Amino acid sequence: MGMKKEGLKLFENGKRIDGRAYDELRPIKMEVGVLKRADGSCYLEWGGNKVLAAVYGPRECLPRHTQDPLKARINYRYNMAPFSTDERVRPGPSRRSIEISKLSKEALEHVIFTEYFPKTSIDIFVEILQADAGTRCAGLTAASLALADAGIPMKSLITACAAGKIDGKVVLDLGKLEDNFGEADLPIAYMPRTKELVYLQMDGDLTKDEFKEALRLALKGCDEIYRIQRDALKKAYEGEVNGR
Amino acid sequence: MGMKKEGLKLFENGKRIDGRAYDELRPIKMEVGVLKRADGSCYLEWGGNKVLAAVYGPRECLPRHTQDPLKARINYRYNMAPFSTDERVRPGPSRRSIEISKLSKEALEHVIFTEYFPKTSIDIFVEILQADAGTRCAGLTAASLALADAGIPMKSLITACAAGKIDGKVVLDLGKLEDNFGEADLPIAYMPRTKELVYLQMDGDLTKDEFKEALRLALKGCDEIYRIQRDALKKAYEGEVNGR
Amino acid sequence: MGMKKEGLKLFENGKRIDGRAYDELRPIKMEVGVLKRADGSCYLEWGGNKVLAAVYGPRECLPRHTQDPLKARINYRYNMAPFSTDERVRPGPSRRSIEISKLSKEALEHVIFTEYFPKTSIDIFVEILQADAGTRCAGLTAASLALADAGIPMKSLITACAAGKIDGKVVLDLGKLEDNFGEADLPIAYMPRTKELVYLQMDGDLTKDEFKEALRLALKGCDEIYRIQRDALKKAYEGEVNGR
Amino acid sequence: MVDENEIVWLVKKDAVADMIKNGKRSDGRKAYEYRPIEIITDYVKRAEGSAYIKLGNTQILVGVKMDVGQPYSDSPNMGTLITNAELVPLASPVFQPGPPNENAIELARVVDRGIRESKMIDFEKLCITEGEEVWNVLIDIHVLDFDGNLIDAATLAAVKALWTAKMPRYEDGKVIYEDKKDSLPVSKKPVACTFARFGNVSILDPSLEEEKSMDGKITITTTDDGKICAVQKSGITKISVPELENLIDVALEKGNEIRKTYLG
Amino acid sequence: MVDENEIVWLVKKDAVADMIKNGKRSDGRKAYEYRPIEIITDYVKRAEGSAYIKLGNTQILVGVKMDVGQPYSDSPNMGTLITNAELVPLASPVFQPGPPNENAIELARVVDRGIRESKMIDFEKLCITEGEEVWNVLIDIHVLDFDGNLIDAATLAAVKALWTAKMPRYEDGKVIYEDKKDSLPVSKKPVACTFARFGNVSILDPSLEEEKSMDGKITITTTDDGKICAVQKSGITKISVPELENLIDVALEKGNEIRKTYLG
Amino acid sequence: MVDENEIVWLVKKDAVADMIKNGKRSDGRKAYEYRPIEIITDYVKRAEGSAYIKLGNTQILVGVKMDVGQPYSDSPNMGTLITNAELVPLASPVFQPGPPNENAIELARVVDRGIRESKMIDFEKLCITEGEEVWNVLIDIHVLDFDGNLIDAATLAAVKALWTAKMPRYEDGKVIYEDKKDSLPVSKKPVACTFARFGNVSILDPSLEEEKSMDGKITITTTDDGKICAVQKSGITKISVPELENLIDVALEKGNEIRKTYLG
Repeated sequence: MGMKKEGLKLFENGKRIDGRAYDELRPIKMEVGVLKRADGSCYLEWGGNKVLAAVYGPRECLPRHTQDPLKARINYRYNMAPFSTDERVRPGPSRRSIEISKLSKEALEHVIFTEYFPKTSIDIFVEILQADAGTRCAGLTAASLALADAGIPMKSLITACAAGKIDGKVVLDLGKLEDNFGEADLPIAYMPRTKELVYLQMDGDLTKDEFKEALRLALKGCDEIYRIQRDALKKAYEGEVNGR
Repeated sequence: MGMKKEGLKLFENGKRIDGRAYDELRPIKMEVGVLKRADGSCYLEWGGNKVLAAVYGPRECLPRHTQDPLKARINYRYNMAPFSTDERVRPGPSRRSIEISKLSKEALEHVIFTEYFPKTSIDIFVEILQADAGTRCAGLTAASLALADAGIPMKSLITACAAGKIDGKVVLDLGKLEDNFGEADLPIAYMPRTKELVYLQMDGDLTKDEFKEALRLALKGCDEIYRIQRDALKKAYEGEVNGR
Repeated sequence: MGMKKEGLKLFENGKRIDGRAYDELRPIKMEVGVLKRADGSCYLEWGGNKVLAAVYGPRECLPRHTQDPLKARINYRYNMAPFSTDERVRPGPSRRSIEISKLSKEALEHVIFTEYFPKTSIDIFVEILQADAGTRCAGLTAASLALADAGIPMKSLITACAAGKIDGKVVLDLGKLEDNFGEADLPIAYMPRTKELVYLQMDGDLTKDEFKEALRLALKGCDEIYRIQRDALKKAYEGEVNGR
Repeated sequence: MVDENEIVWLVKKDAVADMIKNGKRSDGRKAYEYRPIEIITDYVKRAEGSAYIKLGNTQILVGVKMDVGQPYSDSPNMGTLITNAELVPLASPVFQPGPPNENAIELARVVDRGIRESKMIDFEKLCITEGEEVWNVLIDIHVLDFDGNLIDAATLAAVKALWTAKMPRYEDGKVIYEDKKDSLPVSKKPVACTFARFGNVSILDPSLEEEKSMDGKITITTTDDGKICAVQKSGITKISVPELENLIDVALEKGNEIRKTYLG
Repeated sequence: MVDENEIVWLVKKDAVADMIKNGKRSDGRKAYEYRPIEIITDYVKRAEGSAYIKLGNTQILVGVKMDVGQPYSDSPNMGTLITNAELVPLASPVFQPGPPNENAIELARVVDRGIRESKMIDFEKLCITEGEEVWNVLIDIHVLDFDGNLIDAATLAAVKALWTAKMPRYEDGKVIYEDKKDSLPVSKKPVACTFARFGNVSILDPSLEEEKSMDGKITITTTDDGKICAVQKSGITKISVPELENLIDVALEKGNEIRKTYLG
Repeated sequence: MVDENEIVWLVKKDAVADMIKNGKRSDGRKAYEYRPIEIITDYVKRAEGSAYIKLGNTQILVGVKMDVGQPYSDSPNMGTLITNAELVPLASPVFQPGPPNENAIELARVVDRGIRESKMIDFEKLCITEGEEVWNVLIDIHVLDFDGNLIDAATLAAVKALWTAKMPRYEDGKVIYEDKKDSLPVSKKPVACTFARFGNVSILDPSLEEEKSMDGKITITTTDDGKICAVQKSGITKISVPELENLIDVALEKGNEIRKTYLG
């Protein structure tokens, strides 16, 4: 948020800079089971984002003193590949990636039946191979599918999406330019059935009404993405049934 | 030690740059029991120094392989808050703070009855919130009171003070300017009853006679500070008795 | 490899820049048992290289979870002293030293009877005190003698030496200038009896025939160095017998 | 191993949660009531600005330091802001020495976001020479005694420290810390309100005891002009849209109270 | 403790090794046969060059980034090359988060050496102002799925990424990543061939199963003009001179095949 | 767990201490007697100065390197000094690889303080261009065999290395290490004397066996002109003022002897 844009129009004649309507998502596709070594995996493209999620576990939690005797320990590592952005990303965790990992882990911990697997860890790794805006939502959406692919029992899938504000207008799913020069960003994740939020952040500058409108749009985005998630799982399941 | 001062007079007409006599301490005040979470604590102001000391323990020493089966392990962490000096201090231990912590720990280990608490650790944390000169002595003096406040049995309190040399004159308790441009500094800590030294460092340039004079002054300073320490404990004890 | 040399002749009139013939080693000397604390040690000079190797073990492998229940764990730490080169070397492992340590460890693991000492570690430390070219070969040659000095049972000693290419000519044992401006370097280590290679790296630019010639020269160098190794051990053994 | 202490704790945790779900807090506060607040500014003279805050038994010292450095290449005419939090082991038996862990990082980032996104600092006025030299503002959050709700306390102290800070002089490539005069170019007063979540019940300003029993928490930072500038959900909790909208109303109202009383 | 799993594994390991010593591979390949290879270039748009490779079930993404910095003082008129490998824990149950370990470092250095020593990059053409500004080429090897023989796959992908990379523009002290046009100054196509060793038997392109059973391995990197530019023995194996010379012949031949098929 | 070895060790420790309290040392030395000393200068040619020292069975190599950098802002016309000690695991079974621990840091700092506070180096003469370029002097203490009393041995070797060092040439922004000629601007010869403490008994130059049994130690560094430039108490010991004054007398006397014999 907050860079000066000097004359750049992000919203003009009812259209956004990439031609989308205010409530339109970027193109999204997902595929599960793309990695051989991982217990579950998902590849996701969302606009210019390319994201890979893998799940290992439940497996013995090591070192032992980190085990929880009553439930599985969830680890989540959001990581940007060095070549995923214009300026090369230094390998290793940053303050930003540590925060995203913490909040994403907590969102998933809410839906995983961790009490079924005491003393184990369930390790979720998300690699951002190419970054547009919205990588935390893309990562969490992919991670949720990778968990399903790994057969980890969950109360619910999780679906994530953001809304934001550009040129004073609340819109769905900010792209990279919109994110750089926009006025607000509201990434959320929800549980599709109850529409309760399990991930929630916001930064920028929103009135209460704008906030409500942004929430409404983000939830609408989640609804669409949830359909794509179900289709990806269905496709994988059919593949499996057909002996692929 | 050793910065060039170019014309600055540190000692003139029997007075120091802040108006003190050669054998005069800066104003000192102390209060124990200032923190809720710690087992013992002390807040100390000494000239421009503001120091907070906390004690946790005896508590189980972790990780286990660091336990001593015959006595308590003493840990001491001297730390400068980032905003405690003009140039911001980078968080985390420096070579200087590691050395001060080691020597301070050893001074306290001499007086704590560590053999009463095998397999435990007694953890002493000293935060320099605002630094003038003499923070290691201020920290050790406060730590000693925090230990008493925590009820840790000790052979003796410890009292620390420094003497130094400015403009060729041996004086008590250097201030910041005096420390920057002075010629020697001799921080010590002693056990009040026996006047034996348990902390001792010196750097600078002293003849044997100057060294003896500096020692004498530092011991005199310790005597005064010891009185203030006792008053602070007495006040806290009375408070306790009166049900504060 | 690969620096531009601009007019510098490395090989002229059948002689190299330091006067050596193409198949001539730099002067080498070795002495074992030079350190008191280590279980085995060796000091080696090779041209301008000064190298010290020490062996500790077999000793309990700590932390315990790193123990191998079936054999000894071999550790090898190649380290350059900060003052060993013109530009001061930053203390601590570099990517280069980590790679050299790994390959050297594997070479020695091939000859040590590790299965005799389960759950232990055998720790080999190599300090490059002064670096000319060829420090990895010098270190490995010295380490092999230090192991013998420590009485660690081995299938075979190991002897290391390099050949290289300068001004299009394949030569033995590159010196510093030759290494900086040369065209290829082939460090190897062998087991003297079978002449099988246990260490092998190459970088540069060699035709197949040049590669064969370089191998032949390096093996010849190893033969000479092996004689010096045996003499050093003999001398130490005689010293011991004579009660030194 | 589930040891006895842990079982005792699980029982206690449930008791605290049950009480709160029944509308009661162990210290008698109402659901949306802050503990007593005490603030001392200019606590540390070497800092350009500083504020000590006591919120219930939570004690924090925030210092603002300034130095001069290069701007980021994508904002060559703007000063910079870095916010750092140290959970030093003096403040709690569970804080460990070492680099900031995920909790310290989250604390620093939520405080930073509230300040940055409120646009309370006019970063363009912190430019000395475009593309070359700008002022860096460094906020350090030093927790002294940890009794819950660090985010609200640290945000309030940081905003107070920024409002009372004095800039050092910059001359001949050197920062003259001995000579501080001008105020920082600040407007706005962002206030963070943190709600602990127990099931579907929310309470403002959780104490440590409450934080140990809660599912998670939600922080909403608002500004003087009735806007929301930062939100953060943390911990293993969910929230419905109506309840979130309710908390926003509370945060806007409580934010105004805090602003009037402590940032007036 | 030697647990049961370990004993099972030791038995399996011996079985794999015995089979290979008898001239058979579990996936039916010949001794000197590569698994199927699939390459996609320009996989990542933000990188100056990139190549995704699938070698059997091993998947790697290599990205080439460029920026501008100072040259080394002993080669003031040359650009620089840095090669880094991350064995991210997504790619294998045994990879750990954290800084590169000795295996990741060796991987990066062997790939780097093959590229550097082949002289495929004309570093003099990457000089902008002698002694002051040169292009840095940064190769990042990002392993996605680990099923053996990372060196050959990463070298091939890195060479492909360098050949297809486009340099950004450099103007007024800034790299303009939005505008990439010129190719890198590259010639030559180094190819790495890695042989796993089982006793005195060598097989090309080991799978993970084979790597877990092998004694060690030998990598030979060759160039178009029939030269050898890098060799590396790794693991606890020995080799005789005649067998090494044999592997060099194989590497030269296989290198030409790979070059023709994938780098043509 | 108190294992058997530990009990054996505690018994032995007491025996050593008892003997020393009775005025005897296991190697027959007098209380204030050094072990034999052997020094070789210019041991390492790549260093600007170096000295190998053997003190009893303690062996240390000290190297002095120089390069050019920026001065500190509070002393723009002075060169700088950095002293570093590495307790490499080659030198003792108890030294661990890794960054310097508190013992290595204390060793480096006590040696540094002795050299710095004696004013033996004229830092103003190490200024090249005020405020911009000055010489950095880097002293590296590399312990090779650890048999006690590192401080005295390292100080002596460091002073010797500084006195025999030759400065490289500096030309066109480059340090020419191939061409060294001028001596460093040094005067004075600080000498450190370390006394091990057993109860109220002090002995000079403790061996490793003695260090393992001692309560603590006191180092006193003196200069040619009979002054004291550094003192450090280390370990869990106390000392009375009269005993301290006695040790200062011994240190002044022994310092002169060492200076005459080894720094003459």
